[in-house]
Amino acid sequence: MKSSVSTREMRRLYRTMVTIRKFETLAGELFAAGKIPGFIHLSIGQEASSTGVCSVLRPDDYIATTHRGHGHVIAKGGDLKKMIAELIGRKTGYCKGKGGSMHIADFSLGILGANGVVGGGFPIIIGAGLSIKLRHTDQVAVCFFGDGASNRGTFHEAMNMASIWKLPILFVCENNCYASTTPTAYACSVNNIATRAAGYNFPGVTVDGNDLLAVREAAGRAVDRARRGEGPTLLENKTYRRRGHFEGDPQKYRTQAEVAEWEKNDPLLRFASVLKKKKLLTGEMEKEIREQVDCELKEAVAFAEQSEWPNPEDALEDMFVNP
Amino acid sequence: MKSSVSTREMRRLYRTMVTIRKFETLAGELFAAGKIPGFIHLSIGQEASSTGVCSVLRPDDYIATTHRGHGHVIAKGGDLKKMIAELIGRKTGYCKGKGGSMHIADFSLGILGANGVVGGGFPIIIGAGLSIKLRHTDQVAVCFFGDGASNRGTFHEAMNMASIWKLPILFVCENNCYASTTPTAYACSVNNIATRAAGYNFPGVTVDGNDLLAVREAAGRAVDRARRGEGPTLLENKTYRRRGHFEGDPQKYRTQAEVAEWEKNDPLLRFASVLKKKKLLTGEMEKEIREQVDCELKEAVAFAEQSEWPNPEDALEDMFVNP
Amino acid sequence: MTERMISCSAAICEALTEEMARDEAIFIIGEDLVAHGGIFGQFRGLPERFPGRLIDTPISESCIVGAGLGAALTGMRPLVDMHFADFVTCAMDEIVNQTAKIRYMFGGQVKVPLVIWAPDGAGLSAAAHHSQSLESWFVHTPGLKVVVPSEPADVKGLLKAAIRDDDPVIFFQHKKLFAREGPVPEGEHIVPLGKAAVKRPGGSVTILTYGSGFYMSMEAANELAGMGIEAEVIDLRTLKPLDFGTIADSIKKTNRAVVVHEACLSGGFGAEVSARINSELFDYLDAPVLRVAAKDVPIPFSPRLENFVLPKAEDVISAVRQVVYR
Amino acid sequence: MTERMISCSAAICEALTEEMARDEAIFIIGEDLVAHGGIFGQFRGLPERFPGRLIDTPISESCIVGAGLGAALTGMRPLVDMHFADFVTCAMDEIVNQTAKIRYMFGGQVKVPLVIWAPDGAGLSAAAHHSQSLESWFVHTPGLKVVVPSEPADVKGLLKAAIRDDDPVIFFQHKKLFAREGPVPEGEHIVPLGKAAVKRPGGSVTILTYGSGFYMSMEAANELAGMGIEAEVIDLRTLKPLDFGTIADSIKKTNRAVVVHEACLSGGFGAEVSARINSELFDYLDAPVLRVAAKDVPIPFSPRLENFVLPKAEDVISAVRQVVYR
Ligand SMILES: Cc1ncc(C[n+]2csc(CCOP(=O)(O)OP(=O)(O)O)c2C)c(N)n1
Ligand SMILES: Cc1ncc(C[n+]2csc(CCOP(=O)(O)OP(=O)(O)O)c2C)c(N)n1
Ligand SMILES: [Mg+2]
Ligand SMILES: [Mg+2]
Repeated sequence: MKSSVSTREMRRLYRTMVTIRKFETLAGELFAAGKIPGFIHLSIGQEASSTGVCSVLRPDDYIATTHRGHGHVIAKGGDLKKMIAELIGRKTGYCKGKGGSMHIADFSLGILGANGVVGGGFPIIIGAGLSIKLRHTDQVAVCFFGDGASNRGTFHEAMNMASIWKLPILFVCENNCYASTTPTAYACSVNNIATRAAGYNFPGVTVDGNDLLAVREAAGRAVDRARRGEGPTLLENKTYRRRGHFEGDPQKYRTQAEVAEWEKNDPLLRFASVLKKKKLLTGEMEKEIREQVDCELKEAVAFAEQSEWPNPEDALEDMFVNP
Repeated sequence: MKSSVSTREMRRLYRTMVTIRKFETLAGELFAAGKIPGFIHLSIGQEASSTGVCSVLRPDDYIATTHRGHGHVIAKGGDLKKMIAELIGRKTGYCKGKGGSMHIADFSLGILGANGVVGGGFPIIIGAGLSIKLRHTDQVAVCFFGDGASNRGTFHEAMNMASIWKLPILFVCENNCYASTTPTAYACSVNNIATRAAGYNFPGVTVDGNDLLAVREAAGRAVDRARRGEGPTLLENKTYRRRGHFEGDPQKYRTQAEVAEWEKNDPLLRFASVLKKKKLLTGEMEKEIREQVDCELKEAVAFAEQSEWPNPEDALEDMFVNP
Repeated sequence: MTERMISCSAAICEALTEEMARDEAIFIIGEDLVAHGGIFGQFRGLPERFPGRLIDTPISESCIVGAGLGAALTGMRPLVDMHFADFVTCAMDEIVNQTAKIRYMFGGQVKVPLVIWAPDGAGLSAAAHHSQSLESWFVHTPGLKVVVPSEPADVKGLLKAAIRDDDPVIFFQHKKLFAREGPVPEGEHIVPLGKAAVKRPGGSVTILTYGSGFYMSMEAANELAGMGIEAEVIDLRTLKPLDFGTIADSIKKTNRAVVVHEACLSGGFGAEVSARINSELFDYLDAPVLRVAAKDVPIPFSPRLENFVLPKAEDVISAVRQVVYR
Repeated sequence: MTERMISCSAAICEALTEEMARDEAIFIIGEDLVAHGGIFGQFRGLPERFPGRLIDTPISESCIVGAGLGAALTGMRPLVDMHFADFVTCAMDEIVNQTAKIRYMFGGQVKVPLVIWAPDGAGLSAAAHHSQSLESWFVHTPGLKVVVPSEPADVKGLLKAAIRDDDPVIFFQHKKLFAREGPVPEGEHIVPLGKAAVKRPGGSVTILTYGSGFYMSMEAANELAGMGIEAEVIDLRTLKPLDFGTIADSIKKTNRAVVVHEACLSGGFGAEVSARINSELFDYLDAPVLRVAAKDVPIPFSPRLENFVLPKAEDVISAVRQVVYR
């Protein structure tokens, strides 16, 4: 993976970030309008992490994601139509309406699934990494997780196993300062979660998670290392969750000033300004990208809303291959 | 806790080690003679760890121990009679015959129990530590565990929690080179398990676990720290399991030469020679200690063997305080 | 005692306020308790009223339960909040191999006054990881008491009893019922563990239920009354120890029974109830014991699917009509 | 096919040798497999025969199951060794919330060809943490198939079927039965999942059992025959999906049934079997369905206590005599 990025690629990255931002904003609106049942967790403010990491992956690489996983799915190439359809519970959704926001997967894209269990992805990614090794391919497996998840026992078991078997795994911690209402500084014994790699004898790297190119570069190095068979890396992207933990979160655990402060550190604005400085993005282009994305999302919503609901009896299907 | 040790205390320490060694040897013999049902795990070769750590504890301090826990129980003041009676399944045993070797506890001595689940002690010790804090006492809680246990998720959760709440806990890893058939060097991603403390922001210390005074000193410092409210320590005692994992273990995973090598590094011989050099122990005294211990153990066996078996219906008792 | 209409949430708070004021050894531990009074607001007001006695934790379920257990073994009386009942899976060893077995395994040396409080149940489109009803596993775990209240008064009375009990209690509460109101006595109101309640007398059939099943059973019973079928609705409240006496008295009168719960059918608690009725009351039965339960699939997300999977009053009605042969 | 007398352990090995030779995607993962061929020697010879395909792990049960699951999702066909069934508690989330639900939750996108192999059962004075029989929990977990063989031929045939199955199977084998011998066909011998076997025909009563319960049931049946009571012994073998057809055929003939298992009574699989019989075959029953099971306590250590807690042939005999009213 070269860290130099072509102009086209640069714009593609920006477009991905815009897509995620707009998707999440739309999801928030659909939720507020009562169109999305259950609860949803948005990743607004964290787009550089999902986009940067997935930008260095191949289609046949694996990712495991979380309850806050829309961005990862989009960055790995997920189909917006199927995503929205799933969010609103239609038969044409990724999981035929059985999963919802917290359970989206696309095995054809190597997306091994979002997870309703915090830290639930660690054990699964070990299996994916081991399978790559046993099948002698040069795929890579990425596990996204939050700062909160880094305190679950599964984190530790996975780090140790990945290390002793030198599995081609990239552990990506999206440290967004909170786990639900709980500040990372309270619940986590170290300032930088990447420090924990020291307990497993492989590299741990902390980067500015709102800096797309920094994330991309660090992820690129880790993925190269993994592909070369040199084992895992723990990458910590320092970022911030700008929306509530879930839509509707009263957020008494933080001030509006804190949120406003982080709004200034917006990963999209930051990358756009880099691009503009390098003259790779003009106001015109930006407008075009935004319009294209809006259009795509509009189509996706139209597709989803026109899709049929699952039949009640469909609930009995998809249990077993051989019932 | 002063690290200087009085003459009497020195001899007491030696006596404890002898007691553990002889108790374990006897247990092996009773097992071979078919008198102990089930399976037992002996700690021969690891006496400096149990003795050294418990020597700095007060009667009201807590310990959680493991499947290989006889030594810890003895060092914390356990009653040999009740131990043997439990091992051979009698009503007068510590647990009325319900527990056996793997489940000995003495709550009056702060022994919160051995555990059949590897890593099962970590969560419990957190509760003990938290309770100390909530009750504002200056007790300390010690969790003994093996190198193998250090790879369980519970290790990680406990280390993090102990750190963020600065709990008065001493985590004692008895790194005896194997977890059952599995070499530590294979299963554990770091050479020194104490390294892992770095991931939790508190001290990790590795000592020669067959050097009684080294263990005692390191444990003493950690316990003082904990009592002062400065939080946990991870202490790794490097030692060796000289017997099979369980009695009857075919031990194909190691050579006799390796075992023989470690026999030279015997913690009892080493401490005896220190004492002799300092003229604190004579051959005469040593003989006396051995005879005393033999006598005590003989009495314990007699007590146990003369004790009645539990009645079958006793199996229905001790379930609930309020059935 | 004065009764007022309050919600299940308010009943939790009232029980805990009274108990925590009474006994300093009680504390509450779990994720996200302080900022919002628990994720369902179920502990609202308590963090302010009892500073330092609600303890937020990292996301470390094994050690959350362990923290409660170890504290219970050393003189405290903790209540552990599981956040969602689904996450008992992340602390199963601590619940099953440690909490449940410690007293017995160690020959009765120690008591374990621990309450594990777990919000369970479906109906909120929360999908497969946030909707389960897992009480049956714990009925099959010797050493635990299992409580599943439905109405606010029982929530208060059983929670107080559970907290005062010296044995470990796992206490499930349906998360869709937090806002449900009912009359609740003020002050010292204790519902003893192990006692079922006949909540609607009737002579035609016995409906045995608990938790959310209670409400669908009452709805069904009211409708059945219109058909001249008088169902006796028994709210079991405590599943272990089970008040089989109350069950037997009713069935000896009605000679037929339907068991209703939200957990999925196979291996659910309805099986245990049915099996005991069969073996102990066979001669009194004029009809098979039927079970009304969720279908044997994980809980799906989309409302239509979820609704199809969950049991409903109409299922209770049709089961009852089958056993009364009408 | 030639049959020879071999042990349950040898049957495991034979099944795995044949399957691993046939399909490169199969591997075995767990603690302490290589040095001694598993802690019960159950995989003896396999590490040498299939180098690199038995993988020793750290003591990390969550990730051991996860390693199997993630590999199953990405093209492999793993068998995970749980070491002792008691430690499913340390991987309960991976088994219940992940393995069992993934196919369904994701709308059938993926198959999960994973076998979770777990040695269970008591009788060896191994005490409360090494003696449990936990199959009932998994029957109550939609998404899993549950297999509990007794005789060596079934061990071989069911293990081969489980490995070839594209769905997750949890496979319990009683650790006291590893040395038990029986006739086993050489080569391709498959016992399909979901089929019970009538192992002893009889007209007086139906005994429904599995695992270690099978042996006590046969012992009881032989003794009962001496009293002129001919028990039909059905080895259920697969608990989920359950072969209710075979159960029904037998009960329609005998009109009475006893369910026998080693797991403790309350909430055990016997409850499910009894409840289904009650609801579906009520009119055929001439006597209550009785359950023979362990008492509701953790397994105690001392042999006399353990022996008292576990069910025995004499308990089966007395239950049968009760239902045949003799
Ligand atoms: C095992 C488990 N415990 C608790 C929860 C409830 N829960 C869902 S998200 C969340 C916070 C997760 O924090 P983090 O890992 O930092 O991810 P973030 O939400 O910040 O992206 C919690 C506690 C859960 N889903 N799973
Ligand atoms: C959770 C769990 N997994 C596996 C086992 C089986 N087992 C018992 S002891 C042991 C090895 C433990 O190794 P270590 O922690 O190093 O302690 P040691 O035996 O060396 O003292 C294993 C795998 C168990 N008891 N509990
Ligand atoms: Mg976070
Ligand atoms: Mg060890």
